[in-house]
Amino acid sequence: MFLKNYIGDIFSSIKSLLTGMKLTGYYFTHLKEIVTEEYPDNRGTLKMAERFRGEVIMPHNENNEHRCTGCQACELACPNASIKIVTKQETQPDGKKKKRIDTFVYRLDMCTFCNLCVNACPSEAIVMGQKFEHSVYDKKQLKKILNFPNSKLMEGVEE
Amino acid sequence: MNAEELKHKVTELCPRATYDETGEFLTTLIAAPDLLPVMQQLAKDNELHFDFLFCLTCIDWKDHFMMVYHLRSTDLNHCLVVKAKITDTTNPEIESVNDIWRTAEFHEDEVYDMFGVKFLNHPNLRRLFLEADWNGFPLRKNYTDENMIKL
Amino acid sequence: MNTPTPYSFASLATGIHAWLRQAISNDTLLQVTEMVITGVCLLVFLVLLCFFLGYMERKVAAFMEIRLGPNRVGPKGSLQIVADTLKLLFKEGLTPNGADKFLFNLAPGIMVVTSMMAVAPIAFAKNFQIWDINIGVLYVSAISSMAVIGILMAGWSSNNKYSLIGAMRSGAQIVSYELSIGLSLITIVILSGSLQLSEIVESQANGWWIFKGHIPVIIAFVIFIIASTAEINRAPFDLTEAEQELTGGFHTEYAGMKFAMFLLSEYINLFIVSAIAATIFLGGWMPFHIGSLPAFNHVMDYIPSFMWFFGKTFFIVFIIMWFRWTFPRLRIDQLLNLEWKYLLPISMVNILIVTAMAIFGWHF
Amino acid sequence: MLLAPDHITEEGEFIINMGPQHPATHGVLHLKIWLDGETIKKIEPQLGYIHRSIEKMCESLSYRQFIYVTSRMDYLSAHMNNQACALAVEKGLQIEATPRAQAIRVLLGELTRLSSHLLWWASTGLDLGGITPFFYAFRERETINTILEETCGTRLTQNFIVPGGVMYDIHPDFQKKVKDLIKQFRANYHEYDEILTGNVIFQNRLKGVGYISKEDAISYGCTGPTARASGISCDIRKLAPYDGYDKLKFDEVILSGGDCWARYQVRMAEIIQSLNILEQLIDNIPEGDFLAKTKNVVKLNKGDIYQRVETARGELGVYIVSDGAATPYRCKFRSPNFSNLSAIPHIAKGAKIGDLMAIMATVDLVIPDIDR
Repeated sequence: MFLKNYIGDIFSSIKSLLTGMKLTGYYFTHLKEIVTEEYPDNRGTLKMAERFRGEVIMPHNENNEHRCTGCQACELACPNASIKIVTKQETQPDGKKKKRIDTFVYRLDMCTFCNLCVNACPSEAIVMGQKFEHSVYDKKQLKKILNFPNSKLMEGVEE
Repeated sequence: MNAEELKHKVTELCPRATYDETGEFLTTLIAAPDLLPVMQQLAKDNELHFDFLFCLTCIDWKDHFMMVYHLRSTDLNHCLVVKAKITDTTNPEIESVNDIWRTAEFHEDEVYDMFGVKFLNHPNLRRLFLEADWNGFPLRKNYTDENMIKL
Repeated sequence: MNTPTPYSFASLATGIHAWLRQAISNDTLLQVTEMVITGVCLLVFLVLLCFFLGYMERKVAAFMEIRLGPNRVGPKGSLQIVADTLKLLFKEGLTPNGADKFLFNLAPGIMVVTSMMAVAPIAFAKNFQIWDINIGVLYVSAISSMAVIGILMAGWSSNNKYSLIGAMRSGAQIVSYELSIGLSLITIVILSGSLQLSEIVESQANGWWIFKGHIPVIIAFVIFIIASTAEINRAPFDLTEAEQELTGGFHTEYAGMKFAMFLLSEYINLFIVSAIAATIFLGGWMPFHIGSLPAFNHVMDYIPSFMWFFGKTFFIVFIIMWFRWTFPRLRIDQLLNLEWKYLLPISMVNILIVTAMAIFGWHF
Repeated sequence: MLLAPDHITEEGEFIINMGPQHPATHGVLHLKIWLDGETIKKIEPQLGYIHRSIEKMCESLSYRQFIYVTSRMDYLSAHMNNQACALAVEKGLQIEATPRAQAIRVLLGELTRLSSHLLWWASTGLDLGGITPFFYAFRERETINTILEETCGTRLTQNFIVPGGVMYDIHPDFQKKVKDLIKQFRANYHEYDEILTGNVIFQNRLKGVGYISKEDAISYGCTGPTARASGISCDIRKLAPYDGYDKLKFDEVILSGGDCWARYQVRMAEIIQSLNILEQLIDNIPEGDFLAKTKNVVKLNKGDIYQRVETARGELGVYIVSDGAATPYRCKFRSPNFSNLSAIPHIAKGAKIGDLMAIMATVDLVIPDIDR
C-alpha cells in the first residue's frame, strides 16, 4: 500500500510538472502570441484613449482665443494646489473694465490627474491632454503657463 | 439583536451608559474607567458575543479625547459602537483592550502614535508609523510642524 | 568508423603540435606552450559560450513568457550580454565593511576555477579532448562538488546574514545531491565498464545508452538531470540564491566583475552538466544511428561530430532552462525530502537493476 | 526601534531585517525577524516607511476632494476605495447614486477586483520563485487596464467616482470590450491551473503552511479572502450590500482550511465570481443619468458616518466625523491590510523563511494601505 502511494505520488507529480512544461513549451513554439509592445518604436501608431489624463491643457482656437473666464473654480477644486490663476483688469472696447486671466499657472509636478479641475470648469476651458511623455531635465520646466501669449477670451463664453 | 434589545442588554452591563441612535449603528457612551469590564462582558456574553473589533480609533475634540470602538458579532451579526471619553488632554490614558481582541494591539499603537493616548497594560506600546523620537502627535488638532503646508 | 571526417579537429591539433615541435626543441617548454595555448583557447571558448548561454537563456525565458526578450543591442539583441558584461566591468567592485576581504575576493575565483577545471576531460568532438583521463567520470564529479567551497566562502565572508543562510543551504543541498548524481553516473559506468569518458562514448557506437539501457537508464537520466539542476543551483532548486527570500543568497554583497564571475561559473556549470549528460547518456559526439537503415546512418555520419556533441548538449541545456522558466521554487526541507526520500532510494534500486542487466547482458 | 539589550536575542537566535528594500515585501514593509536557523521565532513589523498621513490630509480637503487621496491607499483597489468614500458622503447627504451610476460603479469595481486578484496571482507565483506566471496574468490584466483607461482615463488610480454618481458615462466600446475580456479570460483560465494551481511544487509550498484558526482570524480582525479562507463569513457585499450588490447573484466563497492553500483557492474562486457579476450586469446597465444632482459645496450634518466596502483585500471602513463644516473633522480609514498584517506575526510563528513568502503572498498585503 505504501509502495503504491509512493509510486502514485511520483507519477502524479511528474504529470503535473509536465502539464506546466507543456504550456511554456506551447508559448515557446508559438511566437505570434507575444504581447510585447515595442514602445519607443511604435510612437507613430500609439494612440492613447480619448479620455486619457496626461496633462491639463487649455485649447485655443485659430484666432488665439481660449474659453477661460478666470473664475478660479478649478483652482478651488484642485486638491493639491497645482493650479494658480493670476487675473488682471482689462478695459473692454465699450469702456467697461472686466476681469481677465493674466496667467494660468499649472504645475505638472504637483498634479495627480484627478480630473477635478476639468469637472469643475463651468466653461470647458481646460481639458485633459493625451501627451504622456513629460520627463524633463529640470523640474522648473514642469511649471507651465497654459494660456498662450496675447491670447484672448472667446466671444460669448462669459454669459 | 436589534437596537432596542442591545440597548437593554448594555444597560444591564453598564447602567451609566448613554445612547445615541442617529447613526447607522447603536452608539453607546461609557466612562473611561468602566471601559475594560464592559468590553470584557460585551465580548464574553453569549447573547451579545461581540467577537470582532473592526475599527478602533480616537477623535480629538480639543477639550477631550473620544475613543471609538466599532464592534460586531460574527455569528449573531449585530454591531455596536462604544465610545469612551478621556477628559485628561495633557496625559490621556485608557485601559488597553488587546486581551479581548488581538487586533487592538496594532490599532492602539496607531492611536498612541497619532494622538498620544497611553494604553495601560499594552504589551508593546510604540510609535508605529513615526520615528520613536518624533515630537508631538500629528492627528491632534493643536499639532503644528514647521514643514506643514496650508493649502 | 575510423576514417577521419573533413571537419575533424584531431588533424588540426596534430598539425599545430607538429608545427610547434619544429619551432621548439625543448620538451618541457613545448608542453608549457601547448598548455598555455589550450588554456587561452579554453578561456576564450568558455567566455564566448557564456555569452551565448546568457543570450539563449534570455531568449528562452522571453519566449516562454510571451515577451520579445533582448532586441535592441546588436542583431536581434545578440550583443545585449556583451553590453551587460561591459557594464559589469566598469562597475565598482564593492567590498562590504566588516567582510573578510581575502576570502571575499577569493570566492569568485574559486567558483570559476573549479567550474573550468571540470571542462578538461570532456570530449568535444571525435578525438578532440583536452585530457583523456582514465577516471574521467570520477574526476568530474569530484571537481564539481568543490564548487560548494566557493559558495560557502562567499556566503561566510560577506558578513551578511542572508548570504550566510544561502551558503548554509547550499552546503546541505550540494552534499545531498552529490549522491544521486554519483549513483546515476554509476549506472552507465556499470554498463560500459569504464570510467574513461572517451571509452564511454566509444561504447555507444552501436546505440546511445539511453536507447540501449531500457527503462533503468532513462530513470537514471531523469535523476541525473534533476540532481544536476540542484547541484548547479538553478531554479527550481536555486535556494542558495532564492531572490524572493534571501535577496540573492550567497552573492548578495557582490557587485561588478566579482558578481559577473559567479554568473560565469553558473553558466560554465550549466554547460558541464549538460555536456556530461550528453556524453554519458546520449552518446557524446556519436551520431544517431538506426540499426537497419544504412543509408540513413550514412547521412548521419556526414554531420560533423562536434555538431552532434553541441546539439545534444544544448538540447539538455534547453531542458534545464525550460525547468527554470516553468516551475516555482521548492522549500529547503522539501528539497532535502526530494533527495533523501525519492531520488536516493530510486537510484539505489535502479543500480541493482542495472547491475543485474549488466551481468545477464539484458541490454542491447 | 530600540529595544533593551536583553530583549534582543536569546542563545542561538539571530535577527534579520526583511525590508524595507526586499524583493518579496512588495513595497516598503520592514519585518524584523527573530530566527533560529531557518525557523521564525518572532516577527515585529516596523511600519511607516510610506506613511503620508492621509487621515490628516483629509481633514483639510473638501468632501469632493478627499475621495481622490484614497486611491493612493490600496492602489490596487483604488476604485473601491473611492466608492467607499463616495458612499459615505452620500450617506451623510442622504442621497443615493442613480441606478446607472450604481451599475457602472459595480462594473468598474469588479474589473478592479479582477485586476487586483490577477496581480496577486502573478506576484504569488513570483514570490514562490515562478517567474513565468507573472506574464500570463499581466496579459489579462493589461486588457482590463485598457478598458479602465478608456472609460476612466487612468489605469490604476482612477478617481472616477464623485458623490452622487460617476464622473462620466461609460465609453461606447465599454460593453463590447468587457464581453471580449470575459471571453478571453474564460478561454485562458485553464492556463492558470496548468502552470501554477496544479503544479505539485506550488501545492506543496502552500498546503498546510501558515494556518490561522477561525477564532484567531476573528480576534486579529482579519477580513477579506484571508478571513474567508478560515471560515468566516465577512463579505460586505453580502453583509451590508451597497450600490445594488443585493440584486446580483454571486456566491461568497468560504473555505475552512485556514492555510495558504485555502487563501489561494478563495481568491481563485473570487476571480470566477467577479466574472459572473460582470456577465450579469454588462447587458443590464439601466438607462438614465449617471450623476445625481448634488450641491456644489458638499456639507454634511454633524455626526458620525461609517461606511464599509469590500475591497479586493477585505473590509475597508471609512469613518467620517463631521462638525458641519465643508471638510471632515476627523477621517479614519479602517484598512483591511492593517489588520491582516497584525495577524502575520501570529501566522508565521514557527514557519520557515520560505514559508513566510508564501504567507505574505497569500495574505496579499499592499503596504501603502497599511501606512496610509
